[in-house]
Amino acid sequence: MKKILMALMAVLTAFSSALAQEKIHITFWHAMGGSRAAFIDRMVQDFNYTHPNIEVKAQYKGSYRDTLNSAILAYKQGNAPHIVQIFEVGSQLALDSGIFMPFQNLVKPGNYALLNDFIKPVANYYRIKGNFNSVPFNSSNPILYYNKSLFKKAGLDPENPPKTFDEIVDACVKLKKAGVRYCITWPLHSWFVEQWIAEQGALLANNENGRKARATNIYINSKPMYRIMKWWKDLYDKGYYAYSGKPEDWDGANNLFVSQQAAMLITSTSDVTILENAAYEHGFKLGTGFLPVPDGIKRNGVVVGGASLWVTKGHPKKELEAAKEFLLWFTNTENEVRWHKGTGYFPVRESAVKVLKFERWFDKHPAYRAAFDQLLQTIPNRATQGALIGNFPEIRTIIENAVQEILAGKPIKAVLKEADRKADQALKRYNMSVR
Amino acid sequence: MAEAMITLKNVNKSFGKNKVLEKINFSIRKGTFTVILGASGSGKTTLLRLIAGLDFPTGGKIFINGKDVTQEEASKRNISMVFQSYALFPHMNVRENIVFGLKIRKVKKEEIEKKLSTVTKMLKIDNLLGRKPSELSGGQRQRVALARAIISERLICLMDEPLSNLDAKLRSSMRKELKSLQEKLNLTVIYVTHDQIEAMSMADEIILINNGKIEQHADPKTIYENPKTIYVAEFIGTPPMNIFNINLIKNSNIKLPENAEKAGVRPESISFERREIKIGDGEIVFCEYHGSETIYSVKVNETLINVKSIEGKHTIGEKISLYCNREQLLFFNREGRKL
Amino acid sequence: MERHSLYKSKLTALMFILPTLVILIIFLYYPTFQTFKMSLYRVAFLGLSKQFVGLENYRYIFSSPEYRKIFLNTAIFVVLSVVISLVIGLFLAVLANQKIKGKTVFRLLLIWPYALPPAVAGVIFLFLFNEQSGMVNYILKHVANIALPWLSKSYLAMGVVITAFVWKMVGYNVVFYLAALQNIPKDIIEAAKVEGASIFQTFFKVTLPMLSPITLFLVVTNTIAAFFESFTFIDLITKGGPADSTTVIIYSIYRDGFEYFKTGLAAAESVILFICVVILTLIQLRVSRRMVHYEK
Amino acid sequence: MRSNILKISVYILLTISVFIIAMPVITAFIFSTQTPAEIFSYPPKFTIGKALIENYKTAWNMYHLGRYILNTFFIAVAVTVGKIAISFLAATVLVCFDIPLKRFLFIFILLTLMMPTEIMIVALFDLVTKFGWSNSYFALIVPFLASATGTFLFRQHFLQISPAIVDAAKIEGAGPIQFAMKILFPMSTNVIAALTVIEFVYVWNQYLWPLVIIRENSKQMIQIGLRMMITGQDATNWGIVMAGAVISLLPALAVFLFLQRYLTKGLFLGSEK
Repeated sequence: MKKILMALMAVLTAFSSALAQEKIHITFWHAMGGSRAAFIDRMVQDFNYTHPNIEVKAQYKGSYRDTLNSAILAYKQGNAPHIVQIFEVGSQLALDSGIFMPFQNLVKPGNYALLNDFIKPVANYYRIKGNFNSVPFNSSNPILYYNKSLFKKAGLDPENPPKTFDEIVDACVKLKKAGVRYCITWPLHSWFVEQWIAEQGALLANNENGRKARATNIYINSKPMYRIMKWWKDLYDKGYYAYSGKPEDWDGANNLFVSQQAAMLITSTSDVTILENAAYEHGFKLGTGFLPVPDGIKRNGVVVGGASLWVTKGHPKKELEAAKEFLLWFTNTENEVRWHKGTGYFPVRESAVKVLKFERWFDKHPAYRAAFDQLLQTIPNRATQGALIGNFPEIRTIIENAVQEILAGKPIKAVLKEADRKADQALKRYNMSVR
Repeated sequence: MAEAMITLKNVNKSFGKNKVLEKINFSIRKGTFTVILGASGSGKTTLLRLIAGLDFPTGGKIFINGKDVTQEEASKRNISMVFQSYALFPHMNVRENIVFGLKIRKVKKEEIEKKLSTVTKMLKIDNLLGRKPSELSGGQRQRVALARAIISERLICLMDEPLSNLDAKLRSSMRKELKSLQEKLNLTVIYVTHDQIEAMSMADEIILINNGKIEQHADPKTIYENPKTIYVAEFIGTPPMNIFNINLIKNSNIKLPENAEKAGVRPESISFERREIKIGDGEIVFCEYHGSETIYSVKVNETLINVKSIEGKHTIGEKISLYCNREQLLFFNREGRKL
Repeated sequence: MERHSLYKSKLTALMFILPTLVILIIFLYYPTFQTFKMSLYRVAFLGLSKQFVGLENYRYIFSSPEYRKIFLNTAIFVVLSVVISLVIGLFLAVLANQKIKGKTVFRLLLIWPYALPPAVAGVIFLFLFNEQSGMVNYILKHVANIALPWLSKSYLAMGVVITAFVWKMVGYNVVFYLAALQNIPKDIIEAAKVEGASIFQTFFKVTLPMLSPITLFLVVTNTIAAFFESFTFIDLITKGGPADSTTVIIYSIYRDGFEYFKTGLAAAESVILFICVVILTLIQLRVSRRMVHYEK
Repeated sequence: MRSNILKISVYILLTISVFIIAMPVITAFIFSTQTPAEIFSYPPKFTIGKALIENYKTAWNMYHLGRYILNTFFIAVAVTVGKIAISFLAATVLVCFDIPLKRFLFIFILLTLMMPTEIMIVALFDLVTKFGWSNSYFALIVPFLASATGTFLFRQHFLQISPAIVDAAKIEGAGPIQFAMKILFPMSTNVIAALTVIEFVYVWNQYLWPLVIIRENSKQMIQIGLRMMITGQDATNWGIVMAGAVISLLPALAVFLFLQRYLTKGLFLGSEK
């Protein structure tokens, strides 16, 4: 009798463990390397632990460009990941590629509250034609970081960073005199150009930044653009601005700032944590301020940078459900707070902001505040909503090439005109191919 | 008369348009040592390869032991072969080289060992078994190649100029060894060479080929004394037989055969002293002193005649008369056939 | 030519050669053919949409200044890097071929970059040539008090990429040149010396001509490597910048094909590159036939 | 006297060259031992830093270089062995078999020298994708199994082997397969060793193809692993990246150093006995 019972027990355990192994596997590709990858891995582990029937596997796929490309290639290859992290300017491309499904379709209308909880500027960017196609996850915008210790040394007010282009130049004169090697740095990246365009209330593409209808014309040869380039080139020519020489080299800029060769750095809010730690390690005080803007214009605000999470088509319903469950968990209030504190990316939910305010987080960590205030003060309009352009990654390359040519000494107007032509032509070919 | 071991019937071989062998017919008896002799390019090696089954005739038939093997692969013909370059497998040591064939044929291990020890002792290479071919001298390689051929105990052994890569001294001792080995094992050997001394000293029979055709097939004595053609006469002997126009001796009072165009006489048969026939008066233009004999080149009219003599006293420039006996003269017709 | 006794079994022959043929047909001939075909289409997102456009892709490539610049970049990169890596390779091989002590060690230390992964070279160069924190500028600053904008000036960036490529390629060239030098019969060199030729005369009049077959071979292999292996260096060090001044054809193929998803355009570029390779190979065949008399 | 000066200058030149060639790797190694603060200290330090073990550990574990090395090693061995076997067999047919169209076959194989993978990458991507290999080692192995270089080298080598060897093997009763396996193959050790170096290094250094075709990180190859270390949005820790560079260099270098003396022997068959 005992034996039979034992056997029965054994069968039952085997059965239940077989059931337990019947997990739903979800793959999640992201572009967060290094310490952020570790952070994501920890969050995913927590999810897997609390959701025994779902197994999420997170994979780092390189840069944002690489990750998006990889996803499209994978879809074509028939093994697309369920969830992909895609940078903001990849949104139209992602839509055009036709390999993703609108996230909103996964959410029952009764749960729309979860979607309405996203803060305005973020929702503003990702809601395309009234639809949430993806779940905002890591949002950021550019802010000014500065080295308070060097500021003090140069006789500048360490609590009052420059706010405009001219103020930057003024600060540079003093910093240079004080023996700072370079005054300011930021990665040679089209993202900053896009931000400065938005700050001036200007558009980057026709058809209301591609929001009303598909964009067919890129505005590179424009006054706002000229303002940016002129200032940039002046800084560079005077030896105030430095970059590593490689486009989109985030590290290069960070390293210059961290090694105190440059007193100011313009980069993403998402680097707050990293830079705070680095400043501590290298023995200087870190300050943060708003993105400096051209003089004589009204500060219009920034475009929400960062990335959102997309769900690919063609998976069984069970897996889509699991993916949805993971995404809602991953971006829930608690995790948003955790993510913000761990990295510096914004909390994208109103509720998370409330929690942080309640905890007096920003008072205790002033470095995190600039980004947040800058976002909240942004005026919602077509300019700050950001452009939707199908081949935005390619347009970015064209803009970055133009900047490099300008810095190398070519006349700004001619370069912008040529870049404008190139961009329009590339967009025309792109639009033809997706039609 | 022993049975025919190998028979070729009307064998032809051509490479493209180039006819290498034409209408080859012969039989070889069991246990004989047959030498295929010929200048380079005469087709002798091709002939051997046809017998081996490494090439296949364009026409005709080949029989071994009464069986038609014309289209048989080499491995099915029950023969062994020794190559001019020895063709030892460079990556195998002596032992592996020798027993390679036996292993391929899956002979039992103990049997292989037994045979190996017999053969290597016989050839005195039992102390070299672990060495690679590159560590052996020419003579040792030769013995290994022989051992590889012998160990298979096949009755027919084909040899393609096996001694030509050895130095002169070693070559002559190997000749004797080869011959006695053949007799001891009662092998049927077909031996290809361009060296008439090898042929004369070892062969039971010589097949002399020229330009893809057999000139003469006979034992060495017949070949030497009774060459069928001028080609054979001139090929054999050092120096070769003197061939001159019949006019040279027309005035001698002897009866010449009808149609005779040329006459031939061996250098050792010519004498400086009066004999039945006077070949002519001449002048010594060259002499080669060999110790036991001297070879004089004598210019008679416009013809150069070699004389082999035990007398070494004559010198260059000396005027001298040449003679020979009637039975020492051979006569050939216009086509070079002996009359 | 010596005659071989051949095996006749057709079945075995087929069995032996079939794997090679099958793989070559499926993975080399067929895709090459497909590339030609694809170059006549406008393809978006790797075939998610596709439309026949004839020679439009080629017309676009040849009429666009951007692509003309890419061809020019490719030519500059290939010519400079091949010439430099061959000259340095030959120079080092001649040095290492002298009768000196410890030459085996020297040789090893000269040829090891043969095994150097281009990605490793790329990553290291990216780090070394960083304009502000790189080692090269650090040393320059100390020695000559200058710092060069290595990656933001077009010709300097091209120079960095070429240097990385040459570094990787030199080992390969030394291997071949050393072997070729050792194959030159000593008596020829000695004969030249006896005739009273100086070291330099001997080198230029005797050694160099004797090396022409291997040089030709190396020109072709180096050129093909420059066409294709350059991808790694450019992807890692410059990403084609600054302002597309280091974008070569293979990098453009990758970018158009797998980043911008203009598959048809990428295929057309591939066809153009393929034609270059074919022409090069044909030249090699012709010239090498004329030069055989230098070989033993 | 003059020759002495010459010799000394040869030594000096060689030493300088050797040093310049090794310089980047030495620098990489030094920085691979430093912490970020040490690396970006100004002026830089040229001594072994504090993070030697930590950097290598991080590169190996956190950046999964261990996994990539294992993958690449497996793929390199598979391609090298397969390629050598397959091209050996093809060359055997081209030299030792009597078959029609031999010359045509040889040219057919040789022509593929003009078709490197990179040139048809778009179409090959499509094809391999259709086979559904994008997440498997097959994609990195199968297309590379046949080789014109290998076939060509083996063929040249076989043509130098005395024809009598074939004859002898036939007389001894070896069939074509036995001949290939027991005679030809062991006689080709130089070519095999040379090809091992060439192919191993080739596979080890693969970059564009795995970048394009492989989606699953756990199947990725080492050089792409190295690439992923520097393309993130994070601040790169160059010490760890340099450690990664050193790690991804060593195996190919080891194989090369181990077999390099066969390289010239195998490539220059003409000088062989």
